[in-house]
Amino acid sequence: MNIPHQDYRKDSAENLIFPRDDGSRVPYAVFSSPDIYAREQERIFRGPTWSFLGLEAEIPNPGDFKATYVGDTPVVVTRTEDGTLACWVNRCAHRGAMVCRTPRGNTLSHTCVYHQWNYDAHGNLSGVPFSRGMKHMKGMPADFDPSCNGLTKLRVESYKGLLFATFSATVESLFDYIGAEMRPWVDRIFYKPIEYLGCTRQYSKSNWKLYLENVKDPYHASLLHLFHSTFNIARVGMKVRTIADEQYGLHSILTTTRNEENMGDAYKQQNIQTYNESIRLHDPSLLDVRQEYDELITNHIQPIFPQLVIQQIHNTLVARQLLAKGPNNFELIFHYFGYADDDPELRAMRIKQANLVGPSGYISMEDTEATELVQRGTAPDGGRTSVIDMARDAPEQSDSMITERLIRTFWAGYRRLMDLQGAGDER
Amino acid sequence: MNIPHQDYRKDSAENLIFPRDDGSRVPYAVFSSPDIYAREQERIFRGPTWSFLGLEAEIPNPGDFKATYVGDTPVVVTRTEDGTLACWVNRCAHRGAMVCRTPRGNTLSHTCVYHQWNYDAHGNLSGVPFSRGMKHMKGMPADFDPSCNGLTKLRVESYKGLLFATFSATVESLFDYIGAEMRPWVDRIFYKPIEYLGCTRQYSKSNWKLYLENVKDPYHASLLHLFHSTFNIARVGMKVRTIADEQYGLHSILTTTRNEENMGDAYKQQNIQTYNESIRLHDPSLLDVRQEYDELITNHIQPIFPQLVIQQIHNTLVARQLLAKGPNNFELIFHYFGYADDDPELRAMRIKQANLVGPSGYISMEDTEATELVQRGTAPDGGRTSVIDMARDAPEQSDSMITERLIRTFWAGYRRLMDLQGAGDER
Amino acid sequence: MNIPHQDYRKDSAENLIFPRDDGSRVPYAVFSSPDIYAREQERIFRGPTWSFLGLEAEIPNPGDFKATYVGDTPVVVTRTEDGTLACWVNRCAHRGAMVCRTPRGNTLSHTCVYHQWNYDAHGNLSGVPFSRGMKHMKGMPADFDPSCNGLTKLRVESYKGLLFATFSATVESLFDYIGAEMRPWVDRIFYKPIEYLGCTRQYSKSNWKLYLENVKDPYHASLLHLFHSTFNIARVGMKVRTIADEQYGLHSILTTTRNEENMGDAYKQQNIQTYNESIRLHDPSLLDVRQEYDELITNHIQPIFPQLVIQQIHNTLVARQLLAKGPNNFELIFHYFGYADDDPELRAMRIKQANLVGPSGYISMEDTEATELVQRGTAPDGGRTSVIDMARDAPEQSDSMITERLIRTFWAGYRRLMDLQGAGDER
Amino acid sequence: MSDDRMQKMLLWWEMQQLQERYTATLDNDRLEEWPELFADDCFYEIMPRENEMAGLPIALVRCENKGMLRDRVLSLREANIYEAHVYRHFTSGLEITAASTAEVTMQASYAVLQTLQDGETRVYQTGRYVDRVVKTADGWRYGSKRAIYDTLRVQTLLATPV
Amino acid sequence: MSDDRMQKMLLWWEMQQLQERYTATLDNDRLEEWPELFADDCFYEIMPRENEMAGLPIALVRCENKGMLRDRVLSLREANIYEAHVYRHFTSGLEITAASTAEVTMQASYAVLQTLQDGETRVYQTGRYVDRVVKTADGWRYGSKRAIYDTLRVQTLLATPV
Amino acid sequence: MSDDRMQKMLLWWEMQQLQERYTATLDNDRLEEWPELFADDCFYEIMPRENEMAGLPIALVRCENKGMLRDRVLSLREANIYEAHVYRHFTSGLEITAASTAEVTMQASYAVLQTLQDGETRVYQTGRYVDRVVKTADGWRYGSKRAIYDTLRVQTLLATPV
Ligand code: FES
Ligand code: FES
Ligand code: FES
Ligand SMILES: [Fe+3]
Ligand SMILES: [Fe+3]
Ligand SMILES: [Fe+3]
Repeated sequence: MNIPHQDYRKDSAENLIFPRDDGSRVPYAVFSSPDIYAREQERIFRGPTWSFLGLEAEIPNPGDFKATYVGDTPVVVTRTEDGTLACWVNRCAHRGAMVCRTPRGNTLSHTCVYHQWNYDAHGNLSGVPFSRGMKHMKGMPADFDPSCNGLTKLRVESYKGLLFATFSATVESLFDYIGAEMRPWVDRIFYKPIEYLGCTRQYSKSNWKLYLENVKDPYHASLLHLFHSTFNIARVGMKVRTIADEQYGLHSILTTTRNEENMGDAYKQQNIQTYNESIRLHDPSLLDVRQEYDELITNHIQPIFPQLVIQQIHNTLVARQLLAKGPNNFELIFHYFGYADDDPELRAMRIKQANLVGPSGYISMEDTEATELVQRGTAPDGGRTSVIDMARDAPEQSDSMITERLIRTFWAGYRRLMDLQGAGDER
Repeated sequence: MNIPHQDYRKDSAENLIFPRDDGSRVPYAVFSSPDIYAREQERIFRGPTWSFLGLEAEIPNPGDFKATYVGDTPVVVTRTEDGTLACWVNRCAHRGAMVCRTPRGNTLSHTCVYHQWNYDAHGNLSGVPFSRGMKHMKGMPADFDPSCNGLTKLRVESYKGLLFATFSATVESLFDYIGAEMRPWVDRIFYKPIEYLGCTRQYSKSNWKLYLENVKDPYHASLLHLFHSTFNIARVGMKVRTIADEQYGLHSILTTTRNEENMGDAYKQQNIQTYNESIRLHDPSLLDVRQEYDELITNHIQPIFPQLVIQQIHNTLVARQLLAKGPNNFELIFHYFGYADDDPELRAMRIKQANLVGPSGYISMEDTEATELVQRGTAPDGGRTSVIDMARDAPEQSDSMITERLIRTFWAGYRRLMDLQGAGDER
Repeated sequence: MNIPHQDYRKDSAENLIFPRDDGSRVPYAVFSSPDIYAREQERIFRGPTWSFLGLEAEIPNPGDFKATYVGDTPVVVTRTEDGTLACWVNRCAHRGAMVCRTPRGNTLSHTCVYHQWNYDAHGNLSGVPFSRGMKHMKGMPADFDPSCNGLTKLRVESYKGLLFATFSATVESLFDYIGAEMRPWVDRIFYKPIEYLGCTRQYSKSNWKLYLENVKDPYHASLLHLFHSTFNIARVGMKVRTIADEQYGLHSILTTTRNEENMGDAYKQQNIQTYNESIRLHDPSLLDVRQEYDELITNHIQPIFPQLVIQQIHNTLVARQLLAKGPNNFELIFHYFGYADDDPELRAMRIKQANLVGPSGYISMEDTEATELVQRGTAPDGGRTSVIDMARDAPEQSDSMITERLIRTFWAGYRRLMDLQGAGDER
Repeated sequence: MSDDRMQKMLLWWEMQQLQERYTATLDNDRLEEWPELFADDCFYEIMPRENEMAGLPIALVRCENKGMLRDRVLSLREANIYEAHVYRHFTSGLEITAASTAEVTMQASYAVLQTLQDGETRVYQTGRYVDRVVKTADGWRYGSKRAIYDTLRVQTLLATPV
Repeated sequence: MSDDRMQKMLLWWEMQQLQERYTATLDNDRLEEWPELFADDCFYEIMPRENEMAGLPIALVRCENKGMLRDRVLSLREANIYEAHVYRHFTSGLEITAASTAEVTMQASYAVLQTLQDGETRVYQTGRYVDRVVKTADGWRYGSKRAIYDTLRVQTLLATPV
Repeated sequence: MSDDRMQKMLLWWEMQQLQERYTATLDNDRLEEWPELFADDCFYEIMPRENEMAGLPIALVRCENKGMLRDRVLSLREANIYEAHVYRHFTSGLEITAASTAEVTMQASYAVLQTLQDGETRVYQTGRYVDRVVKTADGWRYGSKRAIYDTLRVQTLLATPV
């Protein structure tokens, strides 16, 4: 035992220390401490962030609604009678019952089943049975003001059809929250009307931030996901791009673009996976790609902190919603879409390529396996830290796949937002 | 976010505040905080209260016993050789094993399986194998006094065949605990010998006090339970009575009595449920009622805090036992009974009318659905409060179904018993 | 309620008191308090103890490995290329994933699936993909030292083929840890090469220390396990031997040896189990015993704290591994073995006699039933204590089956190791 | 092959088919067809094992005639409030305990797995069906069906028949 | 006995045997045989119930031909990383919804219990199979098999077909 | 219809009936009948999958003859202490791997759901039965039955045979 061992059960937020300010050492307790999780609800999900809720295309018509979560608070997002959006906490103002009891539906009038208090789509209280009493029986008291007893409303905004909400009265607009660095990449995908194609859901026994690490990690791509290399799918050398947003450092974009250089040899040199040359796909049409955008980007992975990951892989388009479910679990909801003007063949390609991604995706199923392995490895020893060093000497290098810079940037930003101790305090 | 938001994870009993002394605002943390739950075990279930255990009719003969709970402590109630009652904690005095391993049975001698320490029905230690040793082998030490090493005994009393126990040496007699206001209503049901007809059990993912709120809430009856209105069952106007006990305010009685006035119109005016006139029961005999008592009470719902709810609905008679199972769950055991002198037809009516109540009851199944909706709605935000205002301006009005007065009285009493902060401390 | 009742939810290690220094009164909170459990991880499993991992016979060849636990930390024990043993924490030095993903296997090279960091059998970091970058892309930083970033290593030692590991740099050698009193008894069983015959696993909803109490408790044997007495299997009087180690008091040995005196009458005198003389085994060959050792010991039960129990019952030989799984559960893994030179008939006898022990054993299945009864009985009332008094007046009597001396010695040692309050502090 | 064996197999198959149809009806939310699997004169109940063992009469659900079966369905569809869910029934150990040309008595083990709105599936109930099957003009129908359940703790509520 | 009843029983039995063989193939890790239970021209998908209900096309797994079935198996065996596990399938409520000499359509409830490396067994998924079975030279084979699953929350990942 | 198909179906049915009877016997606590489902010369064991895979001989329960089966039952009834419980067995994927007029070998998946005194039902064990069935004067009986279980972590204890 050469490495000094921190008192690993004192996992309170106060005791937690990030030993380096660059985000390259993360105390494992952030992945399992209930105290950290509670603080995240306050400082992140109820703090100055915008949480992704879904796609406007899921609720196109007045009255359409969807029940989902901001952190662990149940909320409903809905389209009102005039087509505007509304979002409110799914908890009756009376005695606290969940008002909306189905994941999706259409109504402009939401009635709590317990005592039938009724709310309009905006979350305003519009009816309280027997509020004025009946005959000799008294109703609600004189000082009861329905306008103060609506559902708890959240600010809701849409950017290019992506729905977000916030509890914060002070956070900047969604436009500014996404920020100048990230917006062009959101625009790249959401540049024309989309068609919602369905969703799949995955539940992982691991902390939600492990999934964010994963989508900021180009280093793992070819090492964990062996589909391409196993099937000898020639991947011409990829040009990589990694950008974090300037303001928070919590959003990021990672792209890989085809170019002419062959990377296959690089793998062999590293000895990381030997090809079995005889294995070939029976139906390689799964990997057909139709070029849709100017730049031939095959992977576009863009987390918008804390609840969204925009993904384009080949012709699959997905908005992944990441929901924390206590410190030890997360739920991931894949919202698949195409464009409204897709021709039938392109639409069919997207449906077929869904085999590549999601809970059973050929090149994605390993991600939750990995995050669960980290959860199990780290939970018993919260005082130890990860070692996030790849390309630490080259903090500005943004065209490398061999880097953990986005992860370091993420943890530095997370520590600030959460107001946790850094190296200065420790040393 | 207009409503100020309390720090919702600091759910310790010390931080909890009831912002009004009248019980009309309850911080949601009381429904999910582990610290509150632990305090309830001390201050309520091990404090100055009597907890309901079951019916004498379940253990009519010497040696009959029943294993159940006072709060989360397992206890056994039994009839001794001379017909008196005894109740003891189901934990061996030796090394702590549960002694009684079946929910019901008959014996006057209880033997722990681990080392066969033996207890009589009173819980006295009557045998310790090898206590005097054997040959050269020593047995129990000289200072071991069997009379000090019996099972932990509870005070047990019966009132009209209802069995209660308490850990408290100081609480008044059961007779006084039930109190002058409540006793006549207990007497109304338990005025002659009963026949035990069986039980059903229900487990709900919600806090036990949500169920007590529910049985003190005439306001929800016609709004949550739609069986009568859906089937156009003419319910002649009901006279309502709500009474809380004077001493604690934690027990209560709620009755509805048939009178001549038709309430159907009132519903329609409130727009709360439109009748589909074509829906009728194929077999309306389920709703036949035989008048058994002077006053034609169709609903008698009487919680005796903390573990009992006496119920008469039409001709069904039930003693419901409410068992807290951690902060987030409760078990509800319905003990159905009739009278020993029921004629066969009346007995058959009770058996048939059991369809109305219990875990599958036509007019009751919604209650646990509602309490679970509240649990899920309130758990993420323990600092928020409910708004329990119906008829708050008419605190003395005891003949109204449109009221939450019993619930307010309950919370005011609960706060005192639990010694939690009230408005005075906060402001 | 004669016995004063401690505040039963304040189960923190600081509040816990052992009211007697002789170990005869144990506060029940040690069996369910999360705080105690966390302290055990620090003071016991990461402290100055050696934890049993398995048998050398499970990993005979270079590269053979087995994944298991020290306390709740996942570790791997393996045989290196030169036949020596190694043990390391199963958590990648990079970002914390479990490296080894199967319970058993053979390899001299362990690769983490996440980014393919590679370790040799000793746990040294032997490869980091792209560590030197590729083309323009930077790799690991200049200050990254692979020799400081291996897997966390444990000290590992074998005694007579039994594998142990420790996190402690200061604890004495395994030889001395087992100690002079215990070694002869380990030697008695492991005196020649063994053959590993397989394992079974049992999961119990009870605290791990309840199992240690059980294997230090000759008093329960004939009282809980009724197989012999039920089937009128004449058990000639047994000579008993109980020895605890001098240094810690946490290890112990319990033997029973056949002699000529008949104990059957003693049972009858105690009235603890009346024989039904008509019940006989159809196939009594199950109980055939072949004498293997000089002394005709039929039961040899030897816990080596904290994770091992060596067992010989008739001709069955088992090394039981005890794994704590949180405060409320343990896993027990029975490693069955014989001797490498067993003749076929003896080997067949061992396989057949496995019916006697393990999760379905005729004379053992009751043990987890008992520990679970204790868990359920004690969890609601952590402030109460057990009464461990049998033969308390005869602390030196080591030839008695009617004694709890080994249990008292255990608790006294446990309290010291855990640094918990004793009587002196209290009084 | 012996005609007797064949007859026995056919009878078994017809009983098995009735059970399978029962399962399919409930699992695919065709509740309105459910009463039609019963004879006109029929009995249905869901009985806790503990009451059955103790000879106590109270059931969770008790339908004394076909009208009451239909009323259950109608009430579920129109009046009662409960969380939307899916059941999957599994039966095993079918034993024909008596058989004539007009009536068969049988029993079987059953399990019901339930999925709620959160998308998780749990074991909801196990128990034993004790059935009397009668020949009607429409084929074999339940004259009496009793579901005697082991899972005494009913989770939340029981709305849909098992 | 009527020949018609017997024919029906035989058809039922053949369908049942195909389902049983399907179960045995997957439960005993004979994945390479799994595509052989399908006709040459075939379709297989694992579809969330919510998408099915909403008429949305996205599936968890979608194989549009036999090559794609084989590719799934090959990828599982050679490329993908997931925790080793055992499945146990149970089916019930088999209903033959249409039948000709060349083709049968049917549906059934299913449950999959999964055991992972920790040695604990959990309900992994329930749902409904909707199958089209065709007569081939090798006997009855699936022309189309759709597993429409209730358990919308896929635990961790779904690697092996259900 | 071909007589061969019919013979196959009959054989399948007889094997299926034996499995169903086995289930019914254990699920309805008729343990004393359980040894009678075995031939006089018989073998029964409950074997962890990991030992089976590794070729290791230790079983959880191992009865080498009918007397040992009876002793298990007797010990459960008279000597052993364990929590009262109910089992429900479900089998699927029955495969007949070899058949003669005197002996059949087969295997099937199984699941056992268990309900304890708290009234909750849990998945207790899944696994695979590997059976040898022999023709006796009393009909088909198990010559050998092996339950190779996936659920390596036996919860609390295993008292009643599976
Ligand atoms: S809780 Fe919603 S209306 Fe009462
Ligand atoms: S624990 Fe009860 S006799 Fe020992
Ligand atoms: S976590 Fe192990 S290689 Fe990255
Ligand atoms: Fe990935
Ligand atoms: Fe109600
Ligand atoms: Fe023992």
